[in-house]
Amino acid sequence: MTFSQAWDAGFMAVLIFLGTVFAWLGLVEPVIGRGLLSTVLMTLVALGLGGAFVAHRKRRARKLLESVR
Amino acid sequence: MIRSALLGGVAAACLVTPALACEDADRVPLTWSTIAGFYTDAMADLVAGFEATHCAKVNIVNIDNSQLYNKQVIEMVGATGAYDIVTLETSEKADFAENGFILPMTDYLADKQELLNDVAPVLATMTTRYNGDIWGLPYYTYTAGFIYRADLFEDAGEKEAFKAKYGYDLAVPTDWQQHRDIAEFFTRKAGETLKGEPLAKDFYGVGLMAGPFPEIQDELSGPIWGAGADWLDDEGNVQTAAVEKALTDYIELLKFAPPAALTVTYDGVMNQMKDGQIAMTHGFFLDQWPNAATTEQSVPGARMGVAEAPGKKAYIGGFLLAVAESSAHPEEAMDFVAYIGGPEAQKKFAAAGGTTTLTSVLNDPELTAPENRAKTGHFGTLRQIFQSMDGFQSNLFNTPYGAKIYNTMQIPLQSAAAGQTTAAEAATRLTDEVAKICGGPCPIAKGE
Amino acid sequence: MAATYATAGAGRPAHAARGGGMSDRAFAWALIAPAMAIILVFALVPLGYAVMVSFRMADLTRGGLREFVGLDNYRTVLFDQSFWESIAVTLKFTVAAVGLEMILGIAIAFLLHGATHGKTIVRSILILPLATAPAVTGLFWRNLYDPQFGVINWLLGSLGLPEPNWLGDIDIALWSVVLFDVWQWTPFVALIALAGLSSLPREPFEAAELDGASTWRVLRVLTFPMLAPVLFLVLILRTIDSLRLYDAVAVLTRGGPGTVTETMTFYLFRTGLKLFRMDYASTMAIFFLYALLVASVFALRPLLKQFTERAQAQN
Amino acid sequence: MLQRPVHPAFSTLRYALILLVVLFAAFPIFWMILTSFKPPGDIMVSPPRLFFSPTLDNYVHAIVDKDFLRYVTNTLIVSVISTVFVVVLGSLAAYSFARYNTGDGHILFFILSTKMFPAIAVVLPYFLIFRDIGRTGIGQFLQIGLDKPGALIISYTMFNLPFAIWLLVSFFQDIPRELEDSARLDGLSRLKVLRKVVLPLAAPGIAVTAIFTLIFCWNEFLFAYILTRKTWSTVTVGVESFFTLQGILWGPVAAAATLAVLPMLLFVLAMQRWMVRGLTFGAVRG
Repeated sequence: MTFSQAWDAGFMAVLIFLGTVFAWLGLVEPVIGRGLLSTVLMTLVALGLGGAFVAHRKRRARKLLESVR
Repeated sequence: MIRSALLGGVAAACLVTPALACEDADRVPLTWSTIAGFYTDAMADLVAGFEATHCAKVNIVNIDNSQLYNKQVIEMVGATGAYDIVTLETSEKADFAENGFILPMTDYLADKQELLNDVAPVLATMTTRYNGDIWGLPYYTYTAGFIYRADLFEDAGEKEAFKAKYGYDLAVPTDWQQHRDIAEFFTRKAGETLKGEPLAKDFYGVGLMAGPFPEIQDELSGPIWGAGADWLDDEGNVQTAAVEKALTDYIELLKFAPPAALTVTYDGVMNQMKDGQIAMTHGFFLDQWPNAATTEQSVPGARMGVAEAPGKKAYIGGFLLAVAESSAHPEEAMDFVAYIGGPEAQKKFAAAGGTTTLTSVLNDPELTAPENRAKTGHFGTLRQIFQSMDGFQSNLFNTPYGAKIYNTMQIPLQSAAAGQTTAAEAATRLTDEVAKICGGPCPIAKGE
Repeated sequence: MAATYATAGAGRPAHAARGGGMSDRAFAWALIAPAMAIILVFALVPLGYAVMVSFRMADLTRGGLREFVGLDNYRTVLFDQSFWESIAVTLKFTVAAVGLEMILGIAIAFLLHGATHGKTIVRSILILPLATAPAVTGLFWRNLYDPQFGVINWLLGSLGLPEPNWLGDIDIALWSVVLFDVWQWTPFVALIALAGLSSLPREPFEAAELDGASTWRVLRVLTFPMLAPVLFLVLILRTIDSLRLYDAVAVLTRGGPGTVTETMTFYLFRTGLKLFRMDYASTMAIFFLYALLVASVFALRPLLKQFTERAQAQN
Repeated sequence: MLQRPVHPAFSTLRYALILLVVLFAAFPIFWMILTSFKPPGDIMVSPPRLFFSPTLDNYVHAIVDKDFLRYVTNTLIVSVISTVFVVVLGSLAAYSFARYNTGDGHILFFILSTKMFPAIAVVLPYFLIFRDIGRTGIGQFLQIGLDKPGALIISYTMFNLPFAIWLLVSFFQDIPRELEDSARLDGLSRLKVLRKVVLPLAAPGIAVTAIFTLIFCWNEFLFAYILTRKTWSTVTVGVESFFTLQGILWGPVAAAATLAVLPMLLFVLAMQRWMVRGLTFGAVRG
């Protein structure tokens, strides 16, 4: 995975992380109420989604590498 | 003619004082931030008068009225020392004082009691006092009254038609119901007659300042205070019902105003008056009298009248001169404030058409002589207003959030006037906005 | 940004032949250093300041920067009705203004392209609206739009057409601002499109003409694809500027009547510089930046891909 | 493009439409210039007057009383210097992106994203930064404090670099690589190649970028309003001195606006030739 691909995946992951946080504040929190629990949950979900995206990008890059070789 | 005679007199007084031993090099630089284009020639005279008797050099920075507040706050917050003397609207005094942006002048003015007493008491409390201190001197009052086309009100034909339609005599309205009737009566399409002559273009009963400017709440203050209510009650909450009532009547009145009412402020109403399109104003700033009086030249047969606003209650206040906390020369700045707010400068200012805040100048026989009617015709009415509104106070001017409320009120009020929301929705929206600004009920510190 | 551009694994052909690859890379980075120095300092410092302020309570007229409040500012702004209303106004304005400007601009470009003489005079007149500052001419348009004293209504009146209250009527106030923006920026699009048109090589068109292709087919197959990069760049620039619209609204309508023409940046200005709630203003700015970043990750993908591929092809 | 013989009626329609476009673009400016010669009595009247006795009072008021020419010179100085900075720094950076794909598109994206942050949220930090710089020794020496030209020049350079770089990258990429390679083979250093071969070829494109950068600097309002007070206010801020308690003095505003348009117009007309060749950058490629 070249630096450029890593940077790209990282940037998109940050956008996804922030997107989940904002969505959570706007949509989920009015439902389940504020508090430490909801904040921790929110961070976990956001990190999870971001991490999943980076992993997806890593797999795709490796698959592309094999096909080229 | 009047100005030169007066200036001669004042100049003579200047020469009498010992020539000031002060080279230009060591003149103290003072910067005064004030409203753009405000009687610029009179300002030059006032500043020259001060520089003749004080070892200072005053640099005037002109700022557009709608930007004055935020530009001055930025410089105060940055403590840049850019402005030594600032010009504050009545609602901004508490805000600047509370944040320590301006210096109290209580001690400085302690030995100048006669100067303080010369300012009309109601104006003094409203513009200078906050939290037990005195924060400067007012030098220009925009107190509101009522300006109308006297020739229309005294026309026999119109009086007869009015009496037939409404059952009482056409005269200067003493309450807002009469004001509404007169507005309806004089609204006519092109082709109908006015004073017997056919109208070339539509004519409207009243000129309203319903544009996206803070002046819309100045107009609404008259009916609200007249009904014994206020924008904020003593606990600091918006009196929603009173606001809704005043807004409903205002929207009703808009039917008798030119369509441009929704885009203009005081200068637009004056243009309409000078172009012969409106019969009268709502509660309107009397300092615009010299501007309104020119209608007698631009509209044939027109004669302008001035009176107290219906219900003897209208927007009242003045521009306060205060000394910035970050000023490098507070002492000289306070001298400047005392000079500009003092009789000598105020007399010169009144002669140039400015509306003075000192009762002595308001009563000055020479100034208020009939031949100066074009410039000082409104002084008599001003004296009446200061009497009838004596002791009046509005909570809007006694809360540190006054400036911010004043800068947001126009949005919900104008939404209702423009028909975007109903009067009730606008009143509730205003209540929510004020609660958000103050973070709950607004703290009110009585003026004394 | 979008998909990765460097083809994975292929890497760049070594071009050590040209006096050491290392000095090429160093030269390339040295070239961008001065520009990046200014951009980094004067973009990241304010952004950092805004992010920091968005996590604290900050009212300039209530003690300035105060205590840490976590995500409260974000919650307040998310549930602020005026904020969402101003976003709706901004989107409505951008779609209308940019749409009209692109269509009219390209149409004018084609009109002028076919003209034989007088092109330079027309082109210099077209630059006139651009040469004037919105803060100055916008003020003058307020005079033109005046229902009583304005020229536009006088012209309409003399033709018997209705005389609208341009800036006072809640239904058409926003379109009056759009009309001003279209007046000012359509020439910008037209001039760039015209230049693009006149720079297209002749041969493909002559060939197409020989085998009798219809004008419409030539347009679809030849002209537009070749013009696409230039027009796309103009579209992106106009969209970003329209979303940040402030001058025209501040001068023409000040957000009025009511909040009908209150765009996002005007509401942000009112919050930041009239109420001095820098915390809410910074939070809104961050939301605005975030939305634009997400949109441009997709919107800029084709243009960036073209730039990087052409840069690599030539290495 | 298509040189097919065109039906005469069709071409008269074309010129009619062009006339309509020209009228739409020019009328407001024409009316503004007309108003700048109107005496006060003829301006705010209904119906608007086309015929009146012209007067130069408005220009006298703008130039003498309100010292408007100083605002025009301030704006000219700030705009021209900023444009020079933008073009120089922008061209270097754009060449690097166009030729060496520095940062593989990511830096280019970051540069454009700096334009996406609303100026209002940035203006207060800038105000505080320039206040502090202005208080330092170098700040005073380089005139970078508040109400000093340096503050505006840096802000305008910052705000126009992104647009300039993106525009210049497409111009540079239209210059065929072979010209550069042959020059390199003749032994020219990279910098010489850039200066001797690339820049002259891209000159028309650079001219276009310069014109639009100058226009954007000339029209800017918010930064000029916040970062300057009086000595260095620009045209867009100077217009404020025509707002009076009697309302807006439309005559002097029109005169000031006309004075503000002239330098820009002369500059653009002069650069017209470059603009045409610049925007037809493809000619080299054809």
